[in-house]
Order: sequence, then C-alpha cells, then structure tokens
Amino acid sequence: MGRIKEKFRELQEKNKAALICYITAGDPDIEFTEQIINCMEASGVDMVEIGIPFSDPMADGPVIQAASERALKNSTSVSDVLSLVSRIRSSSDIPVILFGYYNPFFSYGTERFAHDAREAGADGVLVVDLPPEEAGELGVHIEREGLDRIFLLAPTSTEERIEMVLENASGFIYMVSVTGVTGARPDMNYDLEDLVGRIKSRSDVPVGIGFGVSSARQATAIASFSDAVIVGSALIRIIEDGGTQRQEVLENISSFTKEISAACLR
Amino acid sequence: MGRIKEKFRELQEKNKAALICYITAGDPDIEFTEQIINCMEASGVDMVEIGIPFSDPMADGPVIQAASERALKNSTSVSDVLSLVSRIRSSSDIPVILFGYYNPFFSYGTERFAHDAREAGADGVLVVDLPPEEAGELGVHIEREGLDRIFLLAPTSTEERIEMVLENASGFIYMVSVTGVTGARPDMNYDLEDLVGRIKSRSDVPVGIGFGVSSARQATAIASFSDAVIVGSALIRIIEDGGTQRQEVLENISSFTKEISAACLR
Amino acid sequence: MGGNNRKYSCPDVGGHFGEFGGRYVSETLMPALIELQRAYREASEDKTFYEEIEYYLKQYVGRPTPLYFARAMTESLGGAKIYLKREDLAHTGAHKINNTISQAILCERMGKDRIIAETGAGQHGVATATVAALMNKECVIYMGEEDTKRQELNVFRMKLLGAEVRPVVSGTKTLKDAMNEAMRDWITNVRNTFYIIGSVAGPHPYPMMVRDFQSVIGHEAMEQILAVEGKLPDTLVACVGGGSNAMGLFFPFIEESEVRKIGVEAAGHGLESDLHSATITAGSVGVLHGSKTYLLQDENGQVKGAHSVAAGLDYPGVGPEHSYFQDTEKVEYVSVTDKEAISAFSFLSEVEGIIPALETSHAIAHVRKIAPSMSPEQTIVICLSGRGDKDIHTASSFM
Amino acid sequence: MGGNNRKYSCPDVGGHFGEFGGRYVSETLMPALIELQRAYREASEDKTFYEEIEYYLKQYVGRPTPLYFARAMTESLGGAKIYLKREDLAHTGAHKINNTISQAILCERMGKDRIIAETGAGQHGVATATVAALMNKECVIYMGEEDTKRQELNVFRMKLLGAEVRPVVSGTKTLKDAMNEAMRDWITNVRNTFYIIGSVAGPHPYPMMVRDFQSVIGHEAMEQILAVEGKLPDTLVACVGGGSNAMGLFFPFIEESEVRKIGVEAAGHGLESDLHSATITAGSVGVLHGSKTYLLQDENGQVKGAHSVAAGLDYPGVGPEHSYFQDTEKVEYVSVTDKEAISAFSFLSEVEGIIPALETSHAIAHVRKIAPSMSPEQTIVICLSGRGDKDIHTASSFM
Ligand SMILES: Cc1ncc(COP(=O)(O)O)c(C=O)c1O
Ligand SMILES: Cc1ncc(COP(=O)(O)O)c(C=O)c1O
Repeated sequence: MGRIKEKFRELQEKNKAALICYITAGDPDIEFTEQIINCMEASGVDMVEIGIPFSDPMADGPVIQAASERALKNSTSVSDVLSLVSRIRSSSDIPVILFGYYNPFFSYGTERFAHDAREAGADGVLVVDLPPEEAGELGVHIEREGLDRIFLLAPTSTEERIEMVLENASGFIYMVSVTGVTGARPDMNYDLEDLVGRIKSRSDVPVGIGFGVSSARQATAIASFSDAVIVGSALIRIIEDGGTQRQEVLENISSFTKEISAACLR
Repeated sequence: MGRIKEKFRELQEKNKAALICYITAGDPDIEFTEQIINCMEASGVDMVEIGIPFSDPMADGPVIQAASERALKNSTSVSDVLSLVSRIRSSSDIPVILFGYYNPFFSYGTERFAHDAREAGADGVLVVDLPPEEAGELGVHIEREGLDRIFLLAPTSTEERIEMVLENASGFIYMVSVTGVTGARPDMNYDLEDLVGRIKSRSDVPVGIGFGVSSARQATAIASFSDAVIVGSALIRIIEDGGTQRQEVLENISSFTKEISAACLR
Repeated sequence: MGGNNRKYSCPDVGGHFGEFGGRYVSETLMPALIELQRAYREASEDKTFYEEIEYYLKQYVGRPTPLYFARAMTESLGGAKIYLKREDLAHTGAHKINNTISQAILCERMGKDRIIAETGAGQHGVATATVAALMNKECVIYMGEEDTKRQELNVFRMKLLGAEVRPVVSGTKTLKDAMNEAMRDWITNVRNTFYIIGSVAGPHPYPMMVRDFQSVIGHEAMEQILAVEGKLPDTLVACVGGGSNAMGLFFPFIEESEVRKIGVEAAGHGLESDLHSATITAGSVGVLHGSKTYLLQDENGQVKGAHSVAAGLDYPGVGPEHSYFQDTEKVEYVSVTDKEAISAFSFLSEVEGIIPALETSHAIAHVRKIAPSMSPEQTIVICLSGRGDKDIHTASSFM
Repeated sequence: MGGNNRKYSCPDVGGHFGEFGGRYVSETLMPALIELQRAYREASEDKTFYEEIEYYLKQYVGRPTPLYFARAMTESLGGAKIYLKREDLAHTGAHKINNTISQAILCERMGKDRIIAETGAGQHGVATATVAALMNKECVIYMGEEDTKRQELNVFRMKLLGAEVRPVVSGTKTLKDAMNEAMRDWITNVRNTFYIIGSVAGPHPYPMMVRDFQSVIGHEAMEQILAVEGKLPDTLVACVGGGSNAMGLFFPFIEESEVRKIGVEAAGHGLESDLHSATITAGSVGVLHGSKTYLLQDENGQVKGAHSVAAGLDYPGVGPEHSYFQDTEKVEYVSVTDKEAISAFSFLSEVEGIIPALETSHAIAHVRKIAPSMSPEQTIVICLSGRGDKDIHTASSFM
C-alpha cells in the first residue's frame, strides 16, 4: 500500500480529515522549503504537496504566482525538487505529492521524471494543466512506477467528467472548491458537500478539498464531509509576510497548521 | 486724360521709365503710410501703388504677408485707404493705384467702391486675384467711374491670355517678372524683354515690370525695355527693418528711391 | 462619373455655379488652371482614364465600401433606419483618397513630376502622400503649424510615405493658411507641379473635378440602397468642411428632390460665439482661395479664423457648389457643436464598434437629433467619411 | 469554411495535430472547452451561422479585401510578381476582426453576456472590443503593462469602444502574461464569459476555430489570384506570431503542395541573441497556454520572454498546427530581424504608399530577399495582415 493510502487509513481510525499543505519549492530557497516541511510535519500536517515553480502558473492567484516568481529567481528546477524529496524521505515517512504545471515535467522527460520521482520517494503527482484527456503520456510512466495519479475536479465538472477522472485517479481526488484560481478566500461554497457526495457514491477514493481554505472554521466545515483539507495560499502568505525573519515564519506556520490540524478532527 | 496716362507721357519726354512704388497701407499705421508716400514723391517716385491689406495674400511672399499682418493689427480697411487717398490728393497729383485682393473690395461693395475711389482721387485699380475672366463685376463700375483697370501678365501667360488682358486693360500692364510670389530677388529673368516686346507689338498700353526689383542695377536693365519699374518688397523691408525709428525709415526710403529713380533714366 | 444629371448643368465653362465659384487667382495661375481644365476634359473623354481610376479604386483603395445597416444605432435612436457609407474603410482611412488617386492619375497623364497639397486634419495630406508614393512623385504637403501639433500621427505618416511636410506659420496657422502657402508654391513652381486640392474648393476646375471624383460615394450608395431597400433613401447626411464628402454623397442624388440632403457644419463653441466653422449657416458671400462662396469674414472683408474640434472642418470657406445648393435650396445646411460631435464620437464607438473621425461625428450628431422623429420605414444614409484613430488623443482630452 | 481539404483531417476530436495541440488546461476549464467545442460544431452545421458571419464580414468588416498587384514593389525588386492580400483594409485595420466577429457571433448563440480577451499589439484587443460593442457585451481586455505603453493608441481605442483594459503586471508584462491573466479570469467567470482568443493558439477548439474563421483570407486570395493569373500562386508569405494570419492564408492551400508556403517569425536582435520570438525556428516542443507546440523555453521547461519590435509577434509560443506543419514540412518557417522589418516598413510605405504593421513588415522583409531571384512568371502572395498606423511612433524612434 502506498504512503498516501496508508495515511488516509490511519487517519480514518483517528476520525480525522487529512491536512494536506502546499508550498512552492524554492520559495525563497530550497533549504528553507525543507525546514518548513519538517516544521509542518511536526505541527500535525499529514501530507505535503510540493509545488514545482513555473513561469506561467495559469491556474494560480497572485499569492502563488509571486511564490513561483521568487522560486524561479534562483532557478528552482525539477531536479532540485527531487533532491529535496530524497532528503525529506531520509528522515520522514510523510506522504509527498509533487504538484505543478506540465511543461517542466515534460521538459525533464516524462519517463525519466516518473523514475526519478519514485527513486526520490515521492508518492503522488498532480499536474494542474493535465486533465485525463492529456494525461496518458506522463500517466503511463507514473503508474508503472507505482505513484499515485491525483486529478482535480471542479464545481463545473459534469457527470461525464467525474466518471472519467475517477477511472484514472488514485491516491485522492483534489476537489477545487470554487470556479477560480488559487487563493485564500474568506467565504467558501459549502454546496460542495453535495458534489463530494456524488463522487463518494461512485468510488471510495478519498476526496480532499482545496482552493481558498484559510481558517480553522472552514477546515472544520470541510472536514465534516470530506477526507482531506488542503491549504496552500494561506501558508504562502505567511512565508511572504515573514520575509527574512525565518524563525518567525516557522513559528507562525507551526501555530497556524496546529490550529488547522486540530480543526480537522471530527 | 487720366493722371497715369499723363504721367507716362510726361516721362516719355524725359526718356525715363516710371518708378512705381508699392507699400501696404497701414503698415504699421496709416499716418506713417501717408508720410512715406509724401517722402517717396519728394524723392522721385512717379506713381504709388497703395496696398489694401488682406488676411490671405495668396500671391505674396513673406515680406508683404508680414506687412499685411501688421496693417491688419490695427484693422486697416478699404475706407481707411480711401481717406488716405483723399488726403494725398489734397496736396499732390501723383497717380495712385489701389492694389489688393478682391474680397475686401467685394465686401465694401463694388459699385460703392468704384464711386468712392474716384471721389477720393484714385487713378487705377489692380486686383491681384481678379483675372479678366472674373473682372467684369468690378470692372464695369471702375470703367464707368473712369478709373484705369490694371491687369497682371505673367511669364506663363499664353498668347491668348495676353490678347484677353490687352482687351481689358488700361493705365498700364503689370508684368510679373517671375513665376512666383512677390519678394525681392537678387537675380531676375531678363528674357522678359522678349515678352514685353510681344505685348508692345500689339498695343501701346505701357508695360511695367515688378516682383523682385530691389537694386538700381535691376532697375536700369528693366528701364531699358519697359515703361515702368515697380518696386515693392524692397521698400517694405526698409519699413520692417526700421521698426519704430520712423525718421530713419523715411531717410532710407528717400535715398533708396532716389537711387532707383535715377537708374530709371534711360 | 458625376455626369448623370441631365438637368443640372453647373458649372459653366468658367467654373461658375450661379454666382459662386469661378477662378479668382493671380494671372500666373490662370494658364495652369486652363491647362488642367483641358487635361481633365481630354481625360474625361478617354475610357482608359476611368478604367485606371476604377482599377485603383477597387484594388488599392478597396472600393466599393460597404453600405452598412447600423442596426444597433437604429435601435438605440428608435426611428429611421440608418445606413453608414463606410468611407472609413477606404485605404488611409477616409474618403480623401478617392480624390487624390484620381488627381494623381491625371497628374501622371499631364507628365508633372511634383505633387503638392494643403492639409488640415492631415487626412488629405496622408492621402496625397500615399498616391505620390504610389506614383513615385516628389511630394510636399503644407500644414498649419497648429494642425501639425494636434494631428501629429498624420505628420509621421506623411513623412514615412516619403513626403516633405512644411509647417505653415503664417496667419492662423491652420488649413486656410496651409492653402495660401500651397497656392504660393504652385504660383512659383507651376510648370512642373500638380496641386492636388483636397476638397470641392479652390478655383475652377477643382470644385467640379473633386466633385466628380468623390461622386463614386453617392453612386455606390445609390446602387447599394436600391439593392437592399428597393427605394431611394429619405435623407442623406454628411459633414461639411470644404464639402467633398458631402458632395460625393449628395451629387448623384441632386436631381432627386424627394431625397432630403443635409450638410452638417461645425458650430464649434456655438454660433453665437466667434469660435465656429459654420460657413454657410453663419457666414456671408465672399472670395477666398480662388472662388466665390460663403465665407467667415469680418465687416472689412477680412477672413476670420475658423474653429472646430475637428481639424478637417476648421476652414472658413466652403466649396462654391455648396453655396449654390444653399441658395437654390437643393441642400439644407445645419450645424452641431464641438460638444455634440464629441458625444456622437463616443456614441458610435460604443454602440456600433466604429470609431468615426471627429469630422464625421458632426454628421452622426445631427442624425441623433432627426432620426428619432422619423418613421421606421424611412431611411437615412450617413457618409461615414473617415475613421477616428487620428482623433483619439484629442477626443479623450475632452472626455 | 476551412473544410475543403479532403485529405487533411487534423485536428482529431481531442484537438491534436499529430503530437501537437490538445487541451492542457485546468479541470475547471475542461467543461467550458467541451461546451465551446459542441457549440461550434452545432453552429457549423447551421447554415444561418455562416450566413450571419458572411453578412458581417461583408457589411461591417468590408470583405472581400482586395488582392492588390504591387506593381511598384514588383518592379523595385525585379523578380516575381507580388500580390498583397489587403487585410489592412479590414475594419479596425488588421485580419484580427475576421476571427473576433465570428467568435462574437458564436458567443451570442451561446448566450454569454461577457467577453474577455488577451492582446499584445492591441489589434486583437481592439477587434474584440469592437465586436463586443457591436454585440452589446461587457468586455474586459488583458494587456501586458509593457504593451499598454508601447501601443497606447490602441489602449485608447479599446476604452473608447467601451472595454475595460486591465494592465497585466505579472511575469514579463507582455502578451504571454496577458494570456495567463485572461485564462485566470475565464477560470473564475467561466459560466457567463466567452473568451475570444486572438490567434490559432490556446487549447482546442481554439486553434481549429480561429483557423476556420481566418481561412476566409486564403479562400478569397485563391479565387482572386485564379481570376487574374489563371493559376495558383507560386509562393505564399505571412508573418507568424501566434500564426492566425498565416494560417488564414495558408490553410486553403494546404493540400496544394506545389504552392510554397513560408511563415516568417521575428528574429528580434538575431537568433544568436536571446532577444527574439522565433518560436519554431529556434524553439523546442513544450506545453503552454493549453496546447503542445514549439516554445521558447529554458533547460528547466520555464518559458522564456520573447522579444520583437512588433508587439503582436512578441510571443514565446505559436499555434500548434504550425508546429505540425513544421514537422510535416507543409510550411517552411524562417525569421527576419527587427532591423530588416523596420527597413521593410519604410520600404513598402515609400514604394506603394501602404504603411504595413510592424508584424506584417516581417513578411515584406522576407519577400525582399526571395523575390529578386524568382522569375517574372512566378507570383508571390503576401498576407498584408494589418496597417501600421499603430506602429508609427515605435518605428520612427528607430529611423
Ligand atoms: C474624415 C473627414 N471627413 C470630412 C472632412 C472634411 O472635408 P470635406 O468637407 O471636404 O469632406 C475631412 C477633412 O480632413 C476628413 O478628414
Ligand atoms: C497586423 C498583425 N499581424 C500579425 C499579428 C500576429 O498574429 P498572428 O500570427 O496570429 O497573425 C498581429 C498580432 O497582433 C497583428 O496585429
């Protein structure tokens, strides 16, 4: 069983939704990314999504765009991220999902990437701009290496598309909470519950919800009907606000993730 | 016999070409125009052409354009010019030709203008932009009042046009020395002699040459084959250069016209 | 072209339209005008002349221009059906090229190797520089210094086309003075120079010739409206600066007295102010630039400076045939203010996605006044004389 | 439209041209792309859809545009006969309107009340704002902040047409980033918003749809050249930014392998410099803006900033079908530098009196290289994709 599936099983026993945290690798440098991940794990984060920065993050809001730009200032590459995963894996079993846009993976070489990602100890891959229709080329290698293929579903997704995604997905389904780009939002659309229900009635792959989660209140609400709470921009904002005060950033991340993690308990 | 004809007859006896001088009325004010005319007469000028300023002096070069603009600054009008003629006529018999563009005459009223011009003591009328084809309306009144109708001929004029002009002209023919606008020119086209010859073979109306005459040398050359030397821009330039030094202007005009007048002796 | 009106027979051989028109020019130019008149007459009798013009109008200028049914404008005004004759789509962006291409072909026939022109808005200057480039002629454009500033883009265009642009600093430094200066150049260089006048103004044969060359607008419009509506339009509307686009639209309809024709002049800041260009509506008869016509002038016969936000209407004279149409009531002349024109400029842009020239906007503004009280069975044809790219800076400073 | 090539059958149902194209977008957009694809297919089966497009192309855009024999250019180069397909005469001044009017009609059929677009040179933005005004839709245009500065006139035009122009300050602040931002808007407002993409780029069905809408250029050109020359042209030349004008000209000839087709990319400061936009000539395969295609990218798959003096070519990607044409050798791709383009800009202005867009000037520049060595029996058709009024300030600063 893969680490992701294992983790969901473990949390189900604790009656807790998984807290999955996203950060952009290399923002502002790869060493700090590693520290943050260690800190998050210590504060109750259940899985990490490591973003590979891209020059044209079409589906991201200003916060993650800015993180990408900072990461690209020092040319953070797929190789750099894979090394980071290896280092994390040498001391931790936290599930790691690699998250990004297709071109950097494509440029690295899809077969080589899948192989190296598995070697480094990654567990799943989510490519934002790779819907099932285009996912074959990378997917075949990912699957062969035994990594999970994580897909997005959106409020706009039709029944047909849910079907198609479920046929291809493993690990979990990343349910996008809104029609919109990434970014913390004070309010969320709780009609999501219905959509999650529709997914769950067809498959037992776990469903996580992200795009906009920024408070314990939201996390509690989401945790009540889904398998995972995914937080991204809210964390990036802490990194951004902290600037060079790295110790302070780590403390803030720690207290923020602890609070959200607690809220994930049902 | 009109004053113009009389003057040509008189000068023929002296074996001298007429010196006809042009100035713009009201440049820079009408009183000074009167002083200049008196000064010119005293210095040997045989006839004066008084220019009525116009806003759009299409056939004039920059010097006379600027004179017009100065004259229009104090709204010098046809009435003002007619009063000026009356004043000159009260003390002098110098032939006076009114010179201008058609619109101010038209605006004054053609019949009224012809009448008032004769009353004031003017002798001839030359309207730059009124070729024989359009001259009828004003011409009929001018003729009725016994004033001379002076026309232009140009180096471009064809035989037909010379014919047409000669049929309508009286007083003298104003032969334009160049294809071009008014303005003093260092060099002139002495092929004019041939053209003048062609005119003289058909009519005994005197022929004067203007546009560009600015030196005694030129005057002598012209006087040798034509009946009148017409000077304009060169005088205006003296007025312009003198600015507010009116006494100096009068002295310069006096010495300049004396020199040209002497050159007109054959 | 222009010759299909049997009853209407102006001008006479001397270029007179009733009391208007004629050739009020210095003797130096008379032979040139006579030569031009003769060359034009000879060309008019030569089929190949019209074939050449037609070739360039079609292949180079992009004619015929559409007669576009302005559905959104019609619905927004809620009255007569409005059609736009799309001269804005002609090469260089205005009707001016219809005339310049034709005169340039005549110039070529006459063997002149130098072309000059005056320009106000710069549209005629660009259209002239364009055909001079095409025909490989030396080209000098006179433009009032004021206008070179407010129509800077067009100055660049002319230079790029290889023309020399001479800013005119005399007088009011606008179109009127540019025309004086062009005349002076012509007087000086008359032997090798062809003067392309940009409107139905100037001495004979220009008003007639430009009328004939612009009549393609009205001929096409007539054919087009008959094809879609099956009847003649009720009303024609065009702006009037010198009057060439209006003449081009109106002339083929001149004997159709049931077709109302409205020329729209520029009222600038208002007719009661002294800042306008409403020559016919508020002027009086006089002589300027070679012809007798309505003029803006003072009590001494001095020509007054005109004003309009539209540089191409900023002219104190008007084509003499318009003066004749005014006195014979063949055409009605009205005026609209700068403000109304600017509002119409935005209106057409927003409603139809067509940015009209500020000149043209005067015609649009008048139609906004009359269309609502007309019936939906009635039709109006507007001469959309040019596009407004050149005016965007000017207009935006007012908005 | 675009469907007359029996043998050529790209794209497949998923929008692939061989390995290129596809739909590389976030899940949120997939349903919208599928909905658009379905709506386009349905419209394509409806005669009234094409009738409506044809109506607007003729009456509003001013089609057909002439195929003008450039005699002076031909003589000056002394080789092949050169014809210019005059898209500069289309409403708003470039070929872009062929596509925007057609997409706007589709938008209307789909009942969307909001239109967005990205723009580089501003031509597509103006063409979009124009049709949004005509169809009475809310309109937002994304434009890189850099481009809002160098194409200021077009910004004014868009605003005047009632569109909101949002300057994009992320990334390189040019077209690429404007497209990112437009995609983000679409992701957010997908339910009521129609995204009008301005070239044969983006996810399926855009490359196919824009190709079909622009094919009117090539269809007309084919008919026109057959009418005057009695045979197909020897060579077609067009500039390639996203590639829509080139596609529009080439596509109807795509199965005519004896007709040479040359796409001209922007070499900027030279291919050896890093300042160019020669995506096909000097790029490598990748994925950007929803499709797989040639790209300018670094060794890590990060997209590089492009450079061209022509804002409309300043794009690091290219339509995926062009990538396919490159790999299948249906079209040759070459590049010319900023300098060559600027020189061609002056050249055409002076020789033919036609000021081309700087984008188009790239095509002209290449023809200057190849025409002299061709024979006078051979013909070249250039897509004169747009007029250069918008570029005069830029160009004059280089001259
Ligand atoms: C677009 C446009 N319309 C109208 C005019 C006015 O000229 P006319 O009255 O001769 O048509 C101009 C003059 O520049 C113009 O550019
Ligand atoms: C006149 C003109 N030509 C060409 C282009 C390049 O686009 P494409 O390659 O899609 O034709 C543009 C883009 O703005 C343009 O304005």
